[in-house]
Amino acid sequence: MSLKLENVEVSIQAAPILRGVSLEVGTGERMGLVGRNGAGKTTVMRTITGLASMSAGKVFWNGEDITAMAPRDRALLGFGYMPEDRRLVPDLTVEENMLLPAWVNDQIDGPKGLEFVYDLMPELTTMAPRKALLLSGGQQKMVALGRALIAGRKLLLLDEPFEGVAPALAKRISEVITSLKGEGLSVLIAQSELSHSVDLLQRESVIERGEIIRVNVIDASLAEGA
Amino acid sequence: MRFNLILAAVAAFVVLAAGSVILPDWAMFLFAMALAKGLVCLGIVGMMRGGVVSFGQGLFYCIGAYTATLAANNFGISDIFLLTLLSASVCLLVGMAFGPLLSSYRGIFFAMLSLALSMVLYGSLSKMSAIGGTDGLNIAAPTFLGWAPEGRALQTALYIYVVAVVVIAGTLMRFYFDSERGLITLATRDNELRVEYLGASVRNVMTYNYVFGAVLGGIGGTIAALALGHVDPEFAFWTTSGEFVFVAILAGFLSVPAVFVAAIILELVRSFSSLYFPNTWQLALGIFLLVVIVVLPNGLGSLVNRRKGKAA
Amino acid sequence: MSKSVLEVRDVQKTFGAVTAAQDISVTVPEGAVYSLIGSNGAGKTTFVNMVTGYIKPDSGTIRFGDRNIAGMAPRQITRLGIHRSFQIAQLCTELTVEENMLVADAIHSRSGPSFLRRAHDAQARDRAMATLERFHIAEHRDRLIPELSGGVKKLLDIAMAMAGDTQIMLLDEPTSGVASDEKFPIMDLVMDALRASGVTVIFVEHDMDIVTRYSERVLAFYDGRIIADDAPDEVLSDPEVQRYVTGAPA
Amino acid sequence: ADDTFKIGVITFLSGQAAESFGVPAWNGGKLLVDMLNEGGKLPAPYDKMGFGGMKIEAVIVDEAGGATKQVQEFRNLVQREEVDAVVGYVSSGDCLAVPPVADELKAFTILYDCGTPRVFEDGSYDYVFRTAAHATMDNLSLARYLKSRDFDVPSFAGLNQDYAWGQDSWADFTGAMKQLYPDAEVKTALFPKFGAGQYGTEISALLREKPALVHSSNWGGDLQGFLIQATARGLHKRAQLALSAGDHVIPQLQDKMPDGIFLGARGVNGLAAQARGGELKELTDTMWNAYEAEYNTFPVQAPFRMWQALFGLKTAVEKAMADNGGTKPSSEELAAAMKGLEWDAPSGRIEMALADGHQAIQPNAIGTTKWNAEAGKMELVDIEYYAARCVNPPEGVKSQDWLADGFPGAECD
Amino acid sequence: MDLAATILVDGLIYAGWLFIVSVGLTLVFGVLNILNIAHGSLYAIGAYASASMVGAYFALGGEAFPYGSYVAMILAAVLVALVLGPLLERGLLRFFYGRDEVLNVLVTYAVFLILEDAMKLIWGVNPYFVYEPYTLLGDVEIGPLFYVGYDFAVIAAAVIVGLAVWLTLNKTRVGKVVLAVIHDSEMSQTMGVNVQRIYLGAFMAGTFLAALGGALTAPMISVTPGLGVNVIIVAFAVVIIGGLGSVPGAAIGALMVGISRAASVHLFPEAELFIIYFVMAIVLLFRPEGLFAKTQARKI
Ligand SMILES: Nc1ncnc2c1ncn2[C@@H]1O[C@H](COP(=O)(O)OP(=O)(O)OP(=O)(O)O)[C@@H](O)[C@H]1O
Ligand SMILES: Nc1ncnc2c1ncn2[C@@H]1O[C@H](COP(=O)(O)OP(=O)(O)OP(=O)(O)O)[C@@H](O)[C@H]1O
Ligand SMILES: [Mg+2]
Ligand SMILES: [Mg+2]
Repeated sequence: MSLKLENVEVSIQAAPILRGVSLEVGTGERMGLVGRNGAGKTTVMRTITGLASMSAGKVFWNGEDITAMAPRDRALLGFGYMPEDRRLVPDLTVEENMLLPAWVNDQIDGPKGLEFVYDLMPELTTMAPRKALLLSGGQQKMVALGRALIAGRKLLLLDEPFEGVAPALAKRISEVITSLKGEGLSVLIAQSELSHSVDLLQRESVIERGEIIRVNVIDASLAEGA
Repeated sequence: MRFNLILAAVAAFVVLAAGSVILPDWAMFLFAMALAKGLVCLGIVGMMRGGVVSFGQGLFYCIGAYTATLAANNFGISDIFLLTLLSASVCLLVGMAFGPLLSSYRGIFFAMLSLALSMVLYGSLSKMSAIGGTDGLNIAAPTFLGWAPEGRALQTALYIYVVAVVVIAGTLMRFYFDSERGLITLATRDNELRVEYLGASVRNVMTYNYVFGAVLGGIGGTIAALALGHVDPEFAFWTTSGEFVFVAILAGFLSVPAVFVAAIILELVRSFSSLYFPNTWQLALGIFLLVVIVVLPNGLGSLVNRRKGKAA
Repeated sequence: MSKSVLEVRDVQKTFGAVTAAQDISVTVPEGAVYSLIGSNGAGKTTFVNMVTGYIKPDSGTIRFGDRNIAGMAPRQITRLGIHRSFQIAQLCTELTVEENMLVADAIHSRSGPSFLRRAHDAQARDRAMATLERFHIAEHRDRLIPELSGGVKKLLDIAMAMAGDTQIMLLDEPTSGVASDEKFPIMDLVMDALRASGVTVIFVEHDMDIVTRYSERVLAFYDGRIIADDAPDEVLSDPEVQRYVTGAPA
Repeated sequence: ADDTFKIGVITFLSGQAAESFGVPAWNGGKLLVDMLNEGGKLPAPYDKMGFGGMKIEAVIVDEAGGATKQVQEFRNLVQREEVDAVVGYVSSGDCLAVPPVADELKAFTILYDCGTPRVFEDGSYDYVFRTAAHATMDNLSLARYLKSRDFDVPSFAGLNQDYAWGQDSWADFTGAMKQLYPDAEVKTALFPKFGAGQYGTEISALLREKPALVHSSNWGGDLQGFLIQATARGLHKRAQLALSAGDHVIPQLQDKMPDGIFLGARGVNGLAAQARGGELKELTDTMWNAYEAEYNTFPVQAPFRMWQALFGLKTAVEKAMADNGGTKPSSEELAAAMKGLEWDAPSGRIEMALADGHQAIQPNAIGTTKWNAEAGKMELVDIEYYAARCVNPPEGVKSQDWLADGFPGAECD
Repeated sequence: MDLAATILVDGLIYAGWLFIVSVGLTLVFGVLNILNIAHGSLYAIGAYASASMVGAYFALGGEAFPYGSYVAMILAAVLVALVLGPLLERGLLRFFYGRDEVLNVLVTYAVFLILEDAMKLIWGVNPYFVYEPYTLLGDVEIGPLFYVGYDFAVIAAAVIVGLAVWLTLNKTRVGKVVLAVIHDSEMSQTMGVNVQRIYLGAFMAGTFLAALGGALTAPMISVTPGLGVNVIIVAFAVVIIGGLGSVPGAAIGALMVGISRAASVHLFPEAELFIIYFVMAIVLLFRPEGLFAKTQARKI
């Protein structure tokens, strides 16, 4: 279950946004994508989901070239995407929002996913019947994460998942993501800050002005020792 | 900057006025009508900059036209300046009465409410047989400060008058669009919440634009009535208003001259297609429209006045 | 301490079954810097919204100076000198960054916005540029908003809120979405500017480093209530706060 | 060129009025133009080729789009296309808007169809003529028909389209009825929107009010829809229907049109003209047969009015040419020739008797519908013909005043 | 029968028709965010198609079983949806998704103009009649008044159509997926939704409903050019009154307009022309976004 980007280039209106980004996320690996504002993190995420139109480069999933694959078909491969700006369906309830991917994809077991998410974020249980449109910013973030967790059976793409989330909850979430490793799920997390648990990530790619400038290997044992 | 604008206005006047020498009679009339309608559309463009589109601008077009006609027929006023002033004042008052009410509506609701107002006027005029009902009224040719031209002289005088009004109104509106309040209008279109939280009144912005649109509509209506020599409730019918909206969108809200160019193009296309395709002129017009929309989705104005920023 | 500028008394707000504010009482002295922390959905933004007029409290009073501003329109409250920024940046999406600043500038220009004065007038542009430069976003000045990354939007939002004469500034999560190495410089910048003119500041924040560094006093929200209201160290060591908001200390 | 005479024709090619008026009128017109251009196809005095030997060329423009558009198109026709004469206008609004421009441009213009009396009662024009009688005669004839057939009218109601045509027709009809049936009670006056299509509510109102007679000046789709819905609900059995201008829906409705409806055709047009016989039989039959052969349906009122306009124009052109020595007449010469002119048309003798020779009067007829099952066609029975001066006001009298004063000077046989 | 009851019955009959005409408009707006001016033309095409189909049905010996003409009418509407739906949606409208609302109005206005003449080219200007289905269901006598059974069938059709659309949108997963697409088509794609199919489906459903409105009206009118023009504004008004995109809103809007119109015809015929605008203005005065306004997502 590995994801590979090869020399991806994206331009918007002739302005280069990504300039030859290469990136690999191994099976079960938790990879970080860090960089300053405007570095291109979100654009990398959108490239992987198929929303950004690439001008050059390739995207591989398990060795298969999915560069030309439509976003919808990528979703069916088991990609779960949590966008930076949440993007819930306001007229649906919290629960329906999270179930939506399961409705259109038979491979997803909706009820089981829900159970898992409620376990992880019990706050959502009480919100379940509320319409998504009135939730607070952080609450929406939780729902978007829950939705991505249900949809993403193979690859989780989380764009700034902790932004605006209270620290107590952020901690809990990163613990859970860490615990997912046994299930062969690959995770890519875009972040503009690094203050969260060092356990969370195994490696991180640093992006600057649309280029990956280096990849750090994070040694959890070192961190613990320090 | 200011200087450039005034220079451009003078140049526009000269170019347009030259039409009175070059253009054949039929074209001069067509241009005069198009420019008069363009004034109404300019008002819509002003509103468009604030994010609303009035589908009822026929209201003011019609009020202007009827005010002039009734004043001419009942009080014998024939001076074009007086008539224009009178209609503009009436429309100003009506605009100020409805403006505050409409200013809290947006999008399609604004469009439909303004349409309802103009349709009520249409309906009322249609029922008033005393002033011609649906058949309307005729209005005699205007005089110009006591001068009463006829034939080609009349056409020329009317044409020069429209051109002068258009250039003045266009210049003033350009001043407004470029002004601080003009920018706030654009901001309102994008994000009312932000504008309110900066401490400006969104309703105020909307009301001003509506009132300006009203006055321009009234002036356009007056000139159209005088040029045609005839008014009828159709001036307030939704298809008339729809045509104004059409021109406004065709022009886009970036450029003032584009509004008048669009108005002229529409008149020309319509006139020739109804002559050459008497049975399928609507089809021809529809195809023309689609082509324009596809080629110039931001309106004609985008040809000359691209918003900067895209290429940064 | 100096006299209070903002006095919130027994404010209640419910949305259907959700209680977003329950017996909220806060007194903010002039020139103070307060921060609001709390779990997600605790009612922080609701508090800001009520003070700035977006939401009318069900009951209770909000006094600014000697008038009750509860239920006044945002515009009126803004004109009184209470400004705010937004959790989700509120920008004019079809205008450039510079024009967004010009809008703020025009509305706050001393004689009120004019029908004739050019918005893009050289002086106004210089002022706008100066502000953008201070916020390190001048390089984006000719870009349209949708082209901006999240962080830049956030900064512009704050920059716009800071135009004009402010007495109280409410910042809703000013640093969320801002890259970590920018957070402190930005806060320094904002706070310096505000403190220099004696502005009272209330900011909502999830980053405890920011909270401890910049605020004099912290209000911790949970479930529509204020569960702690004290100096930062005190609040952050409160067990309830640790449990619901900050998480157990590492 | 001097060997062709170019006419601009304006009539409805789209919208509601296309089917009932515009298209059949120009179908008739085109037919006549072709016949004239060929020459010798018609009985004297119309046996000469074209207009005075000139070939007729027609430029046709759609009348849809409102008076504003028509004024512009008129200017285009005259100034850009340089037509020698304009023949057109079904809509009253257009007929009111165009004449001042025609005079301004000194363009000879024939209004061929529209009905409002206001054109020449409220204005006077040098270059504008109307070759059809105005609408007052339609409703007065209907009232006279009731009287002459001793039809009892204790009460009546109206259903008319909500625009000048419908409003004026109803005013004329009530005006005439006040004179002829002073005791008749006016029940309800309904004015459904033009093009409404749905008359359910109106029919309920009419059924509830129980008037003895229902008057309607509706035309086209509005009339057809009303008739279909009214007959389905039995209105025609509970009240006498009187349609002042309804003959043109016969070819389409056929047996769906109930028997016993009193029906006018705005002149001795269509079935009434065919049934009339007399001196004009040859001319009428020639046109009738040619039309039927070409279009597979019989001509209703609209082509008749187009014919009377074109025959009038031909007569005027030829008269002017006789006066000026045979050259193509100018607008002034045409106007002089047309003024007070009389000529024969399939619809009867047309006299430019009103408005100082600019407004025609013509005879009228009202009949009763009767389905002839054997022949499979609708017939008009019990037809009464009215002389032009019986149902049209005399020169110098406004039609509203004439009705209000009890038709002084009416010359009925 | 007393006046109130007559007004109610007349109002209901008119409302039933209005609702069928409007519900497709509201649906298309709700899903595609396009205010479809060409809806009126689709209505007219439905009427023409229905007239042709029913005509053909009887010409092919349908007399033996006249009720089959109802099937022919519905088939006509289906046919219109199958042909024009994909043509317009795939061929044109999809290029304008997410663009300015008014621009889309203009696009559909152009389509309206084109279709108006296209109809003339296909069916000519002569009217079509298919009165058979109108009288087939017999008379209904209510007090002293006769109604045509068909009128009540139209009410029934309106109820069925309304329930079907409402249930699909609100009680099925498909409906909820549609909601997601309406709100954010891009995000829906990344969750695996076949957005194109939803758009196409919604537009075809809207086309079908417009055509059905025309098809059901065809038997009681003469089908002539220009039929669609008047329908658009009325349908707009109903949809605005009810709140754009709301099916129950369209139903209540249709009822309000239907009944006030009937009341005006019976009591105060002079006002009939204004009544629809009057109702609309009153409703908008108190509810600026119509009766069932779309809930706005929280912005701050
Ligand atoms: N529609 C667009 N048009 C032009 N430029 C764009 C557009 N969208 C994004 N960009 C530019 O692309 C660059 C990368 O943006 P992106 O959103 O990927 O950054 P990011 O790393 O996610 O930043 P942040 O941490 O602030 O979210 C930015 O400089 C941004 O201005
Ligand atoms: N307009 C509204 N309608 C209904 N419920 C609302 C509304 N605004 C807020 N709420 C609810 O009130 C509660 C408090 O929301 P608020 O936005 O104040 O939270 P917050 O503390 O700012 O959270 P966050 O840190 O996630 O931004 C939440 O449960 C929210 O869903
Ligand atoms: Mg980002
Ligand atoms: Mg918040």
